Amino acid sequence: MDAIVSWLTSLFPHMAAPIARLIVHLVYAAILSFVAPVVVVVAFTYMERKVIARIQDRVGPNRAGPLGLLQGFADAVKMLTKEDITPVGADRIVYNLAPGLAVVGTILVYAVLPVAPGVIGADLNIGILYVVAVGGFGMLAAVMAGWSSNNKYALLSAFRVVAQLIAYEIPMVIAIIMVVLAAGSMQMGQIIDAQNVPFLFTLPVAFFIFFVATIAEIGRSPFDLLEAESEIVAGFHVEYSGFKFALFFIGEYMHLFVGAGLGTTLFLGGWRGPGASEATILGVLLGFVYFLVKTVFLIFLMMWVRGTFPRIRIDHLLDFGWKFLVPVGLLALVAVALVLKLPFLSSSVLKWVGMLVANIVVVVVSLTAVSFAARRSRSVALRGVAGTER
Amino acid sequence: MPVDQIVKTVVFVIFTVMTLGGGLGVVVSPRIFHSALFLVLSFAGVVGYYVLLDAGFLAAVQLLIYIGAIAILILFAIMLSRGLMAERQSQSNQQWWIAALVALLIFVVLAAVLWRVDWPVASQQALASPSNAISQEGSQLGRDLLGPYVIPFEVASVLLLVALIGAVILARETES
Amino acid sequence: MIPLHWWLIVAAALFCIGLYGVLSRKNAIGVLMGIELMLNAVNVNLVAFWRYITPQVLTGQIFAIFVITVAAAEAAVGLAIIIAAYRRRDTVIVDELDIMRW
Amino acid sequence: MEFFFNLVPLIPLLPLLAFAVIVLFTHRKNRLSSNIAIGGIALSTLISWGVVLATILGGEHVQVEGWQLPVPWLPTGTTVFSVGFAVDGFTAAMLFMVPFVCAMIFIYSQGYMNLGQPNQDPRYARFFAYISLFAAGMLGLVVADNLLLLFISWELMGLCSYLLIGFWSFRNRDTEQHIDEAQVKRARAAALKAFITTRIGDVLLFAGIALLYSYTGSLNFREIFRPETLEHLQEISLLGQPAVTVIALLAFGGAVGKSAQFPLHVWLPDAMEGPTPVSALIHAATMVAAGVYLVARTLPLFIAGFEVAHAPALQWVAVIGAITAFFGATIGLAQDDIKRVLAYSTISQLGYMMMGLGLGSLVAGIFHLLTHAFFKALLFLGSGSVIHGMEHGHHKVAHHSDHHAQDDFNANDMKVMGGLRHKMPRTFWPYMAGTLALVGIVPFAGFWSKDEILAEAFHLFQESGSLSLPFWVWLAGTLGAFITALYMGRQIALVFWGEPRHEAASHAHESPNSMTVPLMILAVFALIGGFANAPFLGSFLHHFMGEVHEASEVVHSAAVPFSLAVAGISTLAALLGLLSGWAIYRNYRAGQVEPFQRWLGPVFILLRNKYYVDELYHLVFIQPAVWLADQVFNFDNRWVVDPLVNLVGTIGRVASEITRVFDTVAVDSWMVEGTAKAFNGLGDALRHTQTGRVQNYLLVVSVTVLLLLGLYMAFL
Amino acid sequence: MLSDFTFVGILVLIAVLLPVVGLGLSWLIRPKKPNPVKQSTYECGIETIGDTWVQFRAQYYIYALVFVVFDIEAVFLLPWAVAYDQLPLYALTEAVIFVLILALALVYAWRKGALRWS
Repeated sequence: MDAIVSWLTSLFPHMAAPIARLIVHLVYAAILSFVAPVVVVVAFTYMERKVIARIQDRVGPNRAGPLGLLQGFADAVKMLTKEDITPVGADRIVYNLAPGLAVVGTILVYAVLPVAPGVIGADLNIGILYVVAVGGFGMLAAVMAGWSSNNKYALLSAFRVVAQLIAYEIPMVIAIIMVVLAAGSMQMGQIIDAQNVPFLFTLPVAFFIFFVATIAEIGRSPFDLLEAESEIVAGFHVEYSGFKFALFFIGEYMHLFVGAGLGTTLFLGGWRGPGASEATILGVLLGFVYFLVKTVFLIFLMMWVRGTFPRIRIDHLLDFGWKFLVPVGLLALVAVALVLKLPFLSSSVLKWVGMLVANIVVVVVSLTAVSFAARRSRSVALRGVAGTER
Repeated sequence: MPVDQIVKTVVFVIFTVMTLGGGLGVVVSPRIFHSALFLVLSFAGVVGYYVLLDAGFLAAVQLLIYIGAIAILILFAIMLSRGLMAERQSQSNQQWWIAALVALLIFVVLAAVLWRVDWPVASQQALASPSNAISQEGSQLGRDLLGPYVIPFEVASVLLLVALIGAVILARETES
Repeated sequence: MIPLHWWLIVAAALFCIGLYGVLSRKNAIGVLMGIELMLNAVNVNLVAFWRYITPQVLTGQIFAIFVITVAAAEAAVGLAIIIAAYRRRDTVIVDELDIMRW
Repeated sequence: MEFFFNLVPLIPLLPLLAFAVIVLFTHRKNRLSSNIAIGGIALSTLISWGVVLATILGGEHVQVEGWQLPVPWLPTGTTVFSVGFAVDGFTAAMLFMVPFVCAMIFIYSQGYMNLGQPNQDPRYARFFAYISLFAAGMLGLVVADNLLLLFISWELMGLCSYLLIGFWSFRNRDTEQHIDEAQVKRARAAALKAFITTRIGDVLLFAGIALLYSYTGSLNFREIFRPETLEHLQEISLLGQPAVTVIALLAFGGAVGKSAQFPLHVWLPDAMEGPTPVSALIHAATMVAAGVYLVARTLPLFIAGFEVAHAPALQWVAVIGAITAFFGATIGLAQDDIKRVLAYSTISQLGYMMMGLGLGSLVAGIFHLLTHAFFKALLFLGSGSVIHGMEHGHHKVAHHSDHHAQDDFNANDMKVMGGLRHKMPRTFWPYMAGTLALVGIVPFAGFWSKDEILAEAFHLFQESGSLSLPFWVWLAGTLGAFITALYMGRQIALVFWGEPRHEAASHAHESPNSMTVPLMILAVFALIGGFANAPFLGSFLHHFMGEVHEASEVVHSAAVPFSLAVAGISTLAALLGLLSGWAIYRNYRAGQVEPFQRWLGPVFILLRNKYYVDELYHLVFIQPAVWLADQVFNFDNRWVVDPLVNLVGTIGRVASEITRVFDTVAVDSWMVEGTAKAFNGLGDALRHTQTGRVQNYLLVVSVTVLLLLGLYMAFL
Repeated sequence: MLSDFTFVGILVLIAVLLPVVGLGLSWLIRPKKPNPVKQSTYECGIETIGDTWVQFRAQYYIYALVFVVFDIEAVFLLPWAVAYDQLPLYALTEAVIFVLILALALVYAWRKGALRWS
C-alpha cells in the first residue's frame, strides 16, 4: 500500500501524500466492497458445488459455460431479477436493514486481512480484536432479520444462530488469545512476522479450535442448524427473497473466505513463503498467491468436512462448544503461558518445541478425560438398560 | 482551519448525531425492540467517539461488549418477556413529563458548570503523543492491569463469577 | 483537536437522556437501557479526561474498562431479575412490580 | 518476631477464608463447617497472640511507631487507595482480646446450636459462615492502617449483624415448628432496625471520611495524624468550625450508631432476637467495640487544636457517653428479659467507654472495652446457657404433660426462672464472676477499668476546680455504677435465687461442656483481666499503648494516680446496689407486682418502655418521612389535600396524645400501652403512601441532585 | 491512531453502497406484482396458526450470560497476552488465578445444569 502511495506521488508530483493515500484507500475499499464479493461468491459457490459433487460421486454444474463455470453469474443475475417480497406484518425498516448489516459487517472484517505483503486495509494494532468485535454485527443482523420477519420459525432460527455463534465465539477467542500470547501482538502484520514456524505446528490445539469454531461461526455443515431445512424451514432469512436474500448469501460466502483467510494469517503464516516480500512487485504477487493457495486449501478442508460429517443436534452442538472446546482451550492457554515462562526454554526453537509438547499433553489429557467421561456415561446408560430389563 | 480538523469535526458531529439520536430513540421509541436497536446505534456512536479520542482498544471493547454481548443480552431478554413489544402502546409512565423536565434541567446545570470550568488540559506536547493502550511495542494496558491494578483485575473476575452465579440462579427455570 | 468542553457536554446530554429513560420508561428493560446509556456517558467522560488532561497515564482507559465490566455484570443480573419477575408475575412493567410498597 | 508481623494480614483473612470455604464447599457438612470456622478463628487467635507477644517484646519502638504493611489497592489519578495493615500497642491490645473472645463464642456456638442433636439448627453451617465473616470484619477493622479498609470492615460487620440478628427471620414450616410466627416477625424487624439505625451513623462516618480525604488526600492513619496535617485541618473552616472538629463529629456519628450510644441505641436491645452467641459477639468483642475503637483510633482528630478539657468534639463524646451510661443503666432496672437487661447494661457500659475517651484518655476507654468484652461475653454466654437450660426444662415438661405446652412460655423471661443456682452450678459460678466484674467489686476486672474512668473524670474535676463537665461526668458515672449494681442484683436474685417460678425452671439442667468450658475460661479473665492495668502492678497497659497517639503531638496521656476516695465511693455504691437489689428480689414470687414498680410507680413504667424512644422515633422520623415521600411522589394526584388535613389532624392528635400520656401515666399504666398502640395504628394508616415504585424514588433523588447542583451553582 | 482507522471509516462508507446499489438495481429490473398470498408468512406450506411470539426458553438467555462473562474475560486477557513477554513471572500466576475463577463460573453453570439443553 505504502509502495503504491509513493509510486502515485512520484507519478504525479503535484499530488500530496494524504490525497494519494486517500485515493488508494478508496480504490481498495471499492475492491473489497464490490469486486471481492462477486469474485468470492462466484468462485466459491462453483468450487463448493464441484467439490461436494465429487465427494458425492456426481458431476456438479456443467451446463452454464465451459465446465459450468458461468453458473455463479447466472445465479447472480437470477437473484437480481427476482421479485422482492416483504411479508405482511413485517417490521419494514428493520427488515430491510438486516441484510445490509449482515453483508457490511462481514466486509468490515476484510479491512484487517493481510492478503499480500504490504497489502492490508488498516494494520490496526488491535487487529485481531477488531475482527472479533466486528463479528458481533452478524449476530445482530440475524436477530434483526429473525425478529422483523414476523415468522416464528425465522425468530426461532435467529435464537439458534445466536446461541450457536456465542457458543463458538468463546473458544475462538481463546484460540486467538493463544496466538496473541505466542506472537506478542494483536497486529496482523506482527502475527505473520512472528510465524517463522507457522502456529499450526506450534499451537495445533489452537488451530483445531479455531478451525472448528470458524466452521460453526459461518454456520456450515455440520453446524448448519440455523438453516436446517427439515427442522426450521430455512433459517432466519426464510422470508427473504430476491436481492435481499442474495445479500445474506453474499455475506455467508464472504464470511467463509475471510474465516479461512484469518485461519491462514493466524496459523499458516499468512502470505509468507519463499520469495514473498514487500520489496518487489513480484514478491507481492507471490505473497498473494501463497495466501490464496493456503486459504483455498482451508476452504477445501471445510467443504470436505461438510461432505463427510452429518449435521449434529443442537444440544450436542452447544455441548461441544461449551463443555469441550472452552475447557480444552483454557487448559491449552494456561499450558502455553506456562511454557513461555519456563526459564530453561531460552531460545525460540526450544520455545516452539515446548509449545508443541504442551499442546500434545493437552490433547492427551483432554482425550483421556473425554473417553473416561464417555465410558462412565455409557456404563450409566447400560446400567439403566439393565435396570429396566430387570 | 486545516482539512483534518474539519474532517474531525464533521466526523464528531456525525457520531454525536448517532449517539444522541440513538439515545433519544431508546427513550422515546414506542416499541421496545426498536429501543434496543437504537441503543445499538448509540453504542456505535460511542465506538466512534473512542476512535476519535485515540482509544482504539476501548473502541473495540465497546463494540465487543456492548454491541456484541450486552445488546444481544437485552434483545434476548426482550424476546423472552414478549407481550409488551408487539403492542404499540405508550411506553412512558405518568411521571414522564416531570422526568423530562428534571433531566433537561440537570443537563442545563451540568452544561453550565462544565462550560465554566477551566479544565487543566495537558500541554500541546503531551496531547500530541497520548499513551497507547496497545501499541506496536506491546501492551501498556497489560502492564498496568497486572501492575498497579492487579487487585481490581482479580476482583473483576470475582465480580463476574458472582454476577454469573446470581444471574443463573435468577434466570433458571425452576426445576420441575 | 475538538475542545474538551464539547465532549463533556455531549456526555452530559447522553447522561440526561439516559436518566430520562430510567425515570420514564414503563418497561423494566427500557429502564435498564437507560442505565446503560448513563454508564456510556460516564465512560465518554473518563476517556475524554484521559485524552485531554492526563494523556500520559492510562488510568482513564482502565477505569472505562472496569466500568464496562461492571455494566455488563449489572446488565446480566438486572435482566435476569427482569426475566425472573416476568416469569413469576407475568409483567415487565415497572409500575406493576410494586410488591415493596407499604 | 518479625515473623509474626508478616502474618498479620492472615488474622482477618483466615476467618474470611473460613467463610468462603463454608459457603462454597462445605455448607452441607455441618460438623466440618463449624470445625473450619473454629479452626480459622483459633489460628487467628494464635497469630494474634504471637503478634501481641512480639509487640510486648518489641518494646517502645514497635508499640509506638508500629509496624506497617501497605497494600496498594486502587490507584486513582495521583493518589493510591491502600488497604494496608498496621500494628501498634493499641492494635495489639485489641488483638489480645478480639480473636480470643470470638473463638470462645465460636466454640460455645457449637453447643448452643445443638450440634448432633435432633434439634440441631437447620441452617447450622450458614450460622458459622456468618459469624466467621463477622469476626473477619472486626479483625480487619482492628489491623487496618487506614480509614478505607476500616470502613470496608465496618460495613461488612453491618451486613453480618443484619444477617445474624435476622438469622431466625424465616423458617421452614415443616421442620421448624418450634419457631413461632411472632418470633420470626420480631427477628425480621430487629434485623432491619439494626441495619437502618446503624446506617444513619455509617452515612455520617462516610461523609467524614470523604471530607477527610478531600482535604488531606490520604486515609492512612499515620499520615492523617501528622502534626502538620492536623494543623492544616484546623485552619480550614467549615460551617464556622475547624474542619477537623466537623470531621471528628461525623466520625463520632458513625461510632454512635455502631456503639449504640444515645440517641441511636435503639437497635441494640432488639438485636437480642438473634441467637445468643450472636448477642455475645455483638455486645462483647465486635460490633459495638468497633465504634469505641473508631473514636479511640481517631482521637487526635477530636483533640486537634484544643486543650483536652475544652475540645468541643471531645466534650460531645463525654456528654453523650455520660448520658448513655446513666440512661442505659436506668432502663436496665425495669426489664424482664434476661438478655435485655444485659443489652441495656452494654449500652450503659459503652457509655462509660465513651466517657473515658471523651475525657481524652485513650487508655481508660480501651481498658474498659477490653475488660468489658471479657465479662460481657461471659454474661451473655451465661445467659444463653440459662436460656438453653430453661428450654430443655420446658421441653421436658411439655414432653411429659398431655397438653401441648406451646402456650406463652418465654425462656428469656426472668420472672419464670428462679433457684437455678442448684440446677446449673457450672453456669452459676462463672455468671457470678461476670456479675461482680460488671458491678465493679475488687478485685474483679470491671473494678479497675471503671475506676480508671471515674478517676480520670475526678482528676480533671479537681484540676479545673469548678463544677464543670468532668464533675457531671463523674457523678453520672458513679450513679450509673450504683444502678448497674442494683439491676444486676435484681437479675441474679431473680434467676438464681428464690424458688423456681415455673415448671421449666424446676426441670432445667446444666448445659453441655462446649458451652460451660468457655464460660469458665472467660470467668478466669473476668477475675484477673483487670490486673493488666492495675495501678499497684504498674499500669502495664499505660506503658504499652498509652503513647500510640503521641506522634500527633496533640494527645498526651499519663496515668492518673489511683485515688482511694473515688475507688471507695464507687465500690461502696456498687456493694450497696448489689446487695439491695439482691435483698429486694431474693424472695420474689410468681405473680407478685414487682417491688420496684410498687416504689417507683409511673417512673418504672417509663423505664420499662425505654423512655418511649422507639415510639418517639416512629412519630418524629418515620411518619413524617413516609408522609413526605407520599407528598412528593403524588403531588400531581388528587390527594394533595387529604394528607395535609391528615397532618394537621395528626399533629393535633399527637399533641393531645402526649398530654394524655402524661395525664394518665400516673393513674393507669395501661393507658400508656394504649397510646403506643394508637401511634402504631396511625403509622399503619400512613404507611399506605409508600408507592414502592423505584422510578418515583429515583425521581426524588434526581430532583434533590438538581437542587444541590443549583445550590452549588448559586454559591460558586 | 486515528489515521489507522480512516480506512475502516472509508470502508464502512463504501461497503454500505453495496446493498444500496444492489437493492436499487434490483428495484429497477425486478418484477413487482404483490398479492396477499405471496405476502403471507411462510411456515411450512399451510396457513400460519397462532401468534408469532411464542414463548422462548430462558435457556437461551443463560447461554448469552455465560457468553458475556467470557467475552469480558477476553477483554482482560488480550492485553495480558500482548504484554506477556514484558511481564514478570507473577503475571502468569495472576492470570491463572483469573482464569481459574472464571473456570469456576463455567463449572458452576455446568453443575447447575445451566448448560444443559433439554
